[in-house]
Amino acid sequence: MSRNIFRMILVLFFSFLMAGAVFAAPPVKIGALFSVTGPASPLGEPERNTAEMMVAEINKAGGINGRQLELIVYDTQGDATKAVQAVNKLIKDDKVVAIIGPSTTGDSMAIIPVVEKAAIPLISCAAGIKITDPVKKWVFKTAQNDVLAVMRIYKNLQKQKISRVAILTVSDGFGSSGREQLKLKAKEFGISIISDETYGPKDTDMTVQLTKIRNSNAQAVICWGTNPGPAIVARNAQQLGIKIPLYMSHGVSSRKFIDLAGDSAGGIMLPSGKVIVADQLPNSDPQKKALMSYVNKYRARYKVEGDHFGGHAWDAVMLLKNAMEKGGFAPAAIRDQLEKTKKFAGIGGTFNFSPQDHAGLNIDAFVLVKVEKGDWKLIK
Amino acid sequence: MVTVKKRQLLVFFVFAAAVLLAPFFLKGNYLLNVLVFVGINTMLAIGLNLLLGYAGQISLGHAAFFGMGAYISGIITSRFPVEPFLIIFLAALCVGVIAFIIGFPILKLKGHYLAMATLGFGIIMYIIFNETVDWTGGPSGLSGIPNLRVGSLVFDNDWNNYYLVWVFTLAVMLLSINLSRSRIGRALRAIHDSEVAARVMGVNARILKVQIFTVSAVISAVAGSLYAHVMTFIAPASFGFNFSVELLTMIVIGGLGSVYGSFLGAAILTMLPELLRVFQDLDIVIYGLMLILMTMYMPGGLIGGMEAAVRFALKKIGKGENNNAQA
Amino acid sequence: MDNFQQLFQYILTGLSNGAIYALIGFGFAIIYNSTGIINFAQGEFVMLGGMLTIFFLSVFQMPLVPAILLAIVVSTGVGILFERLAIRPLKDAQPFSLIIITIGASIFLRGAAMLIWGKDTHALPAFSSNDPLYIAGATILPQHLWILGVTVLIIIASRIFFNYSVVGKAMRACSYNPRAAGLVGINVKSMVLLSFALSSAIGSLAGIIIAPLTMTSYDVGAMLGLKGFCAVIIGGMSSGMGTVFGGLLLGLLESLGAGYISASYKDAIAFIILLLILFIRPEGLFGSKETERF
Amino acid sequence: MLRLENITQVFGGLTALEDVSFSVKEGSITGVIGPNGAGKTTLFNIVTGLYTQTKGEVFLGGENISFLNTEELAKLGLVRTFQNVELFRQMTVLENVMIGLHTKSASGIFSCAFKLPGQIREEKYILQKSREWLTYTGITDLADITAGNLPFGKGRLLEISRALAAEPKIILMDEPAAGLNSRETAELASLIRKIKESGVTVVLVEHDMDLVMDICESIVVLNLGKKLAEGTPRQIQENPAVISAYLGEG
Repeated sequence: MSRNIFRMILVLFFSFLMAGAVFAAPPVKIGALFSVTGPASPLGEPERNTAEMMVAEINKAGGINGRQLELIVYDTQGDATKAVQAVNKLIKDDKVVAIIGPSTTGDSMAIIPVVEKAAIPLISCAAGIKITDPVKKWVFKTAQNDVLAVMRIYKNLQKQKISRVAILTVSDGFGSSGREQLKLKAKEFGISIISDETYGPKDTDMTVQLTKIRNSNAQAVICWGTNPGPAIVARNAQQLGIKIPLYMSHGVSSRKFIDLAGDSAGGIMLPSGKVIVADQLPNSDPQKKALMSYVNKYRARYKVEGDHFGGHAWDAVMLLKNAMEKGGFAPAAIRDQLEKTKKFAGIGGTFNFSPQDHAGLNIDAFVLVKVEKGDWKLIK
Repeated sequence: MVTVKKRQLLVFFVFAAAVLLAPFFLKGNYLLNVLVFVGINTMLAIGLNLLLGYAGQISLGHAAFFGMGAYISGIITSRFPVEPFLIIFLAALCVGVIAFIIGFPILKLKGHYLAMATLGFGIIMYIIFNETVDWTGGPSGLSGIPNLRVGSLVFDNDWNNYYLVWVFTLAVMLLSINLSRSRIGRALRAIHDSEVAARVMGVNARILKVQIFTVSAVISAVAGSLYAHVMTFIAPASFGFNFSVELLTMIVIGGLGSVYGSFLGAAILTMLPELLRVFQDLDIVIYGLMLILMTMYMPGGLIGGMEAAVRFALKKIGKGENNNAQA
Repeated sequence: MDNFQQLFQYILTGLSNGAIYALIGFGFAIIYNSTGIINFAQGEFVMLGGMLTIFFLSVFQMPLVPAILLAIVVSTGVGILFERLAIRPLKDAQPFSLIIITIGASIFLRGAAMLIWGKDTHALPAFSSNDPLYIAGATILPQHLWILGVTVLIIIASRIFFNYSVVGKAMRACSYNPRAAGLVGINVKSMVLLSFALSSAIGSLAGIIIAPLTMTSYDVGAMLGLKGFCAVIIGGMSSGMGTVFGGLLLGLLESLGAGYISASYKDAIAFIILLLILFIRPEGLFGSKETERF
Repeated sequence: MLRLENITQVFGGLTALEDVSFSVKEGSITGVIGPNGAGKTTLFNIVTGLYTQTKGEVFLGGENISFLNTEELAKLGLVRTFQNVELFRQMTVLENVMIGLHTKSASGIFSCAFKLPGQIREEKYILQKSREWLTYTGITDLADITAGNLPFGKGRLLEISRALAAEPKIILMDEPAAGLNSRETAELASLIRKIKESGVTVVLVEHDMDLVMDICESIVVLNLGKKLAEGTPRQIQENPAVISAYLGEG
């Protein structure tokens, strides 16, 4: 009871402050950590671009409750040490009220102890399930848990009565997390993994692994990685004449994959955020509006297609915006508001946070898409 | 000679005092956190400098020893309740034994071949960190490493960690300065200049190189162990070839064969992202250019350049003091 | 499918990858043999070849062949610049300064490529058709034949060059004894320059012909460079044919290792072989033993 | 003191030394001479353990040292100097001589790093002894100069001082007079005599015939890898085979 009163006073205080000094108020600082360079740069770059775009847009529209935002972006280079240094600077030097990013699960895990201790809300853009499982007080995430993608594929396999699969995962954070979930969930869907192969993130030829898989009597192949590996896998599979269905992960759900894989991409299926098939969605889809706006704005500003990685940053910024509009700019208030977020239709899905769930998405966050005639096709 | 010794001691005590007092001026500042990492990197740079700067033996795989220290510490303490601090010595011991064994075949090689062999070793260790998922947590890292503690004192904030790391770093610095000023230090430099002549004078170059390689690996392992407990999270990306090159850059920029140079290089490179933030993605280019230009035009590193400047200034003033300030 | 077919596929894959390593390794060997330098930036020329070709293809809309030729010319120019600006000014350089400088150059080139062309991966169209060829049940792409063909061609050309042309012989003389070579009137400096030019040209050519298969991006050079390096060490620095055998052997061992032991440790296998060779026979499997000089 | 028996060295297909035997008397100065390519330096490299001979054995004071390492030989009291002067160029003159005392001290890495009392005592001893040796060869005033900056002649002296600091029983000098002017050569001659008088056996390879004839008590002549002659300076000067070898060389 007293807490509520306190919060009300706080809110009143802030609104008073802002009403009184719209022009004098310094901008609210938001921190962002993305791996703009380094091996995870295909994730970090669109994320940074999106975040910058969104903040600029919010400011242009008059800021939040009259206050401008200031986005401070640091590059983690995908290195835990640099991430920790950067997050410390954000918190202690820049005195940000909330942080979005990092791009990778590793970087997120590295900075979680720091933000937890400093009591600053963090909205991670990485997919690893362990970021919010178990739930940590100050940590939220926008990237769909990879387990949801796994379930989406497995459901489709079930429907086609396929039970023997081969998996081929990249040996980096993304792939190893996917591999773990693939193995974990297999039994639940009555699927047996009869071949478990990996490849290195810089490998340039996967024929050997695929030859092994071809000889393994599997009914489908699931490949888990980010560009360019899966494109090479697609080409090698075509070269080897592998006829069984090939599934990829949401790690390659961008235009780039089709460009790289060329005609060997045809027929490949993958779970994806809805962003790449935004225009094929029915108008009734709650996310459609957000998706179309993101896709159009991103293309207009950066001259390339936005992808779902950028979408994670979009969601993070918008979630923050909503929380700040409702609760003001104090870190604790932002956190509390974030946790109350319900039915927020973003790019990655419709978020419903709760004290028990800081990931907020369910399997509907993913759709299954197929490559047809050099473009994505939504499978219903 | 005596005065040189005394002056060295004085320099070290002034440095140590500055290090130990610094936190009082930086309370609550994020720089304190950066300085924790400067300490760890200084230790690593000194370790590599003993090998490269003194004995003249290159290593492109030193991040592996750092990683081994970190993983031994991290894996054991996150699974078993081990006596704190004991784990640091355990990690150092394990890595020391391994370094000693592989040191014999590796240090038989010279120059480019040595560089390649150490690089190969580093990559193999990186692959092991990455692929033994059940132990190391694989590419997404190992979390839940406990902080070190003594009684009720837990090293879980910048202030405590700063002192934890810097006590070790200062100890390593002092021991290295001692070593460099001893018969062993001279013998190492002799091997650097002319291995044949050193052997003719009775220096057992083979054993000595392996010994200093081991010492260097042990220092790296201690740094790794501290790093694991400070971070409470480790991932293979921090121990790859890139980091080995970063260490090399530290001592090239700071000063080969100089303890304070190691510190200077570590400090600069640790804070480099800060300094280069204005340039955004440009930092990798600047980093490469720095490596080339420093090697070409300032082989003594910044410390060498500063010493030369001081000597020049002293000469100008007319003191003309003879010094061979090589610490 | 039977086990023999599987084995045959591994061998075919191994050999075609091995040819790539050999070609890259060849660039290392040329510089090493005329200067004693191991150029850690060699992999970046492989990257430059691929990226430049794509750049000329997409930005200037050039046809494939002129784009390739121009890419080789530009990369060679970069190699020459590198030698003139960073290697030649050094006098009495110790091995580790050269190692550091070439590492610095590799970081610099990679960074510059990232700034200029961005971080995306690109694929070059295949030179000829993309339909796999079947050999005894195993498959291979026409591009693999291109790689094998170019490798063989380069070997033959370099044999002729080093054994029969005056300039080639002069380069070899420099590698044996630069001072003596200088005394008999060979311009050692231009030979060093030439070796950098040649090796960057071969490196970029390698980068171009593999780009349709492996794709290319600003950071593709590092690992390929290292593999090429393993190939030369295994085969022996001093022997041209040794490099080729070294590359093929490495490719084979890698693909058999990935096939029968573990794909996760494929790269580890390459480097363990590297270490073993360095420990047991540092002159390489096919190299001749040099007398150690004091 | 030093005895070589049937030393043969083959490099690839090339025989550098063939069946060379001779011995050096304790406390003597012995010269090894011969035209270029006669195998003199190779012989030194074999004796000092830098090369391993294809065949034959080397004895030092009755002990077979054929397969001992260079550094072990230094401990036994066998040191050498080099034709091209191998100094530790980045170290000071004093430090160079201090390296000479490496075999006279024993502190390991551990006691050096922790400055144990034994090490401090040893360090004092090394410093004091090194200064004495600089005085002995007369280059005390150069003590703090970096060795790489020394003029050639002084470098030669430093190399000898460093070798002497190891308190050897026998010292092998590879062309000590090469590159010296006549005054320096004369000084060198008297230094070598002084060394001999202190009880150290000296073996030198030298081209300067005047010097060799002046100071050596016994001379070994090598030609094309074989021993051509052995004897006192007078005997050698009168040996027809030696004369023809030298004349034949022009």
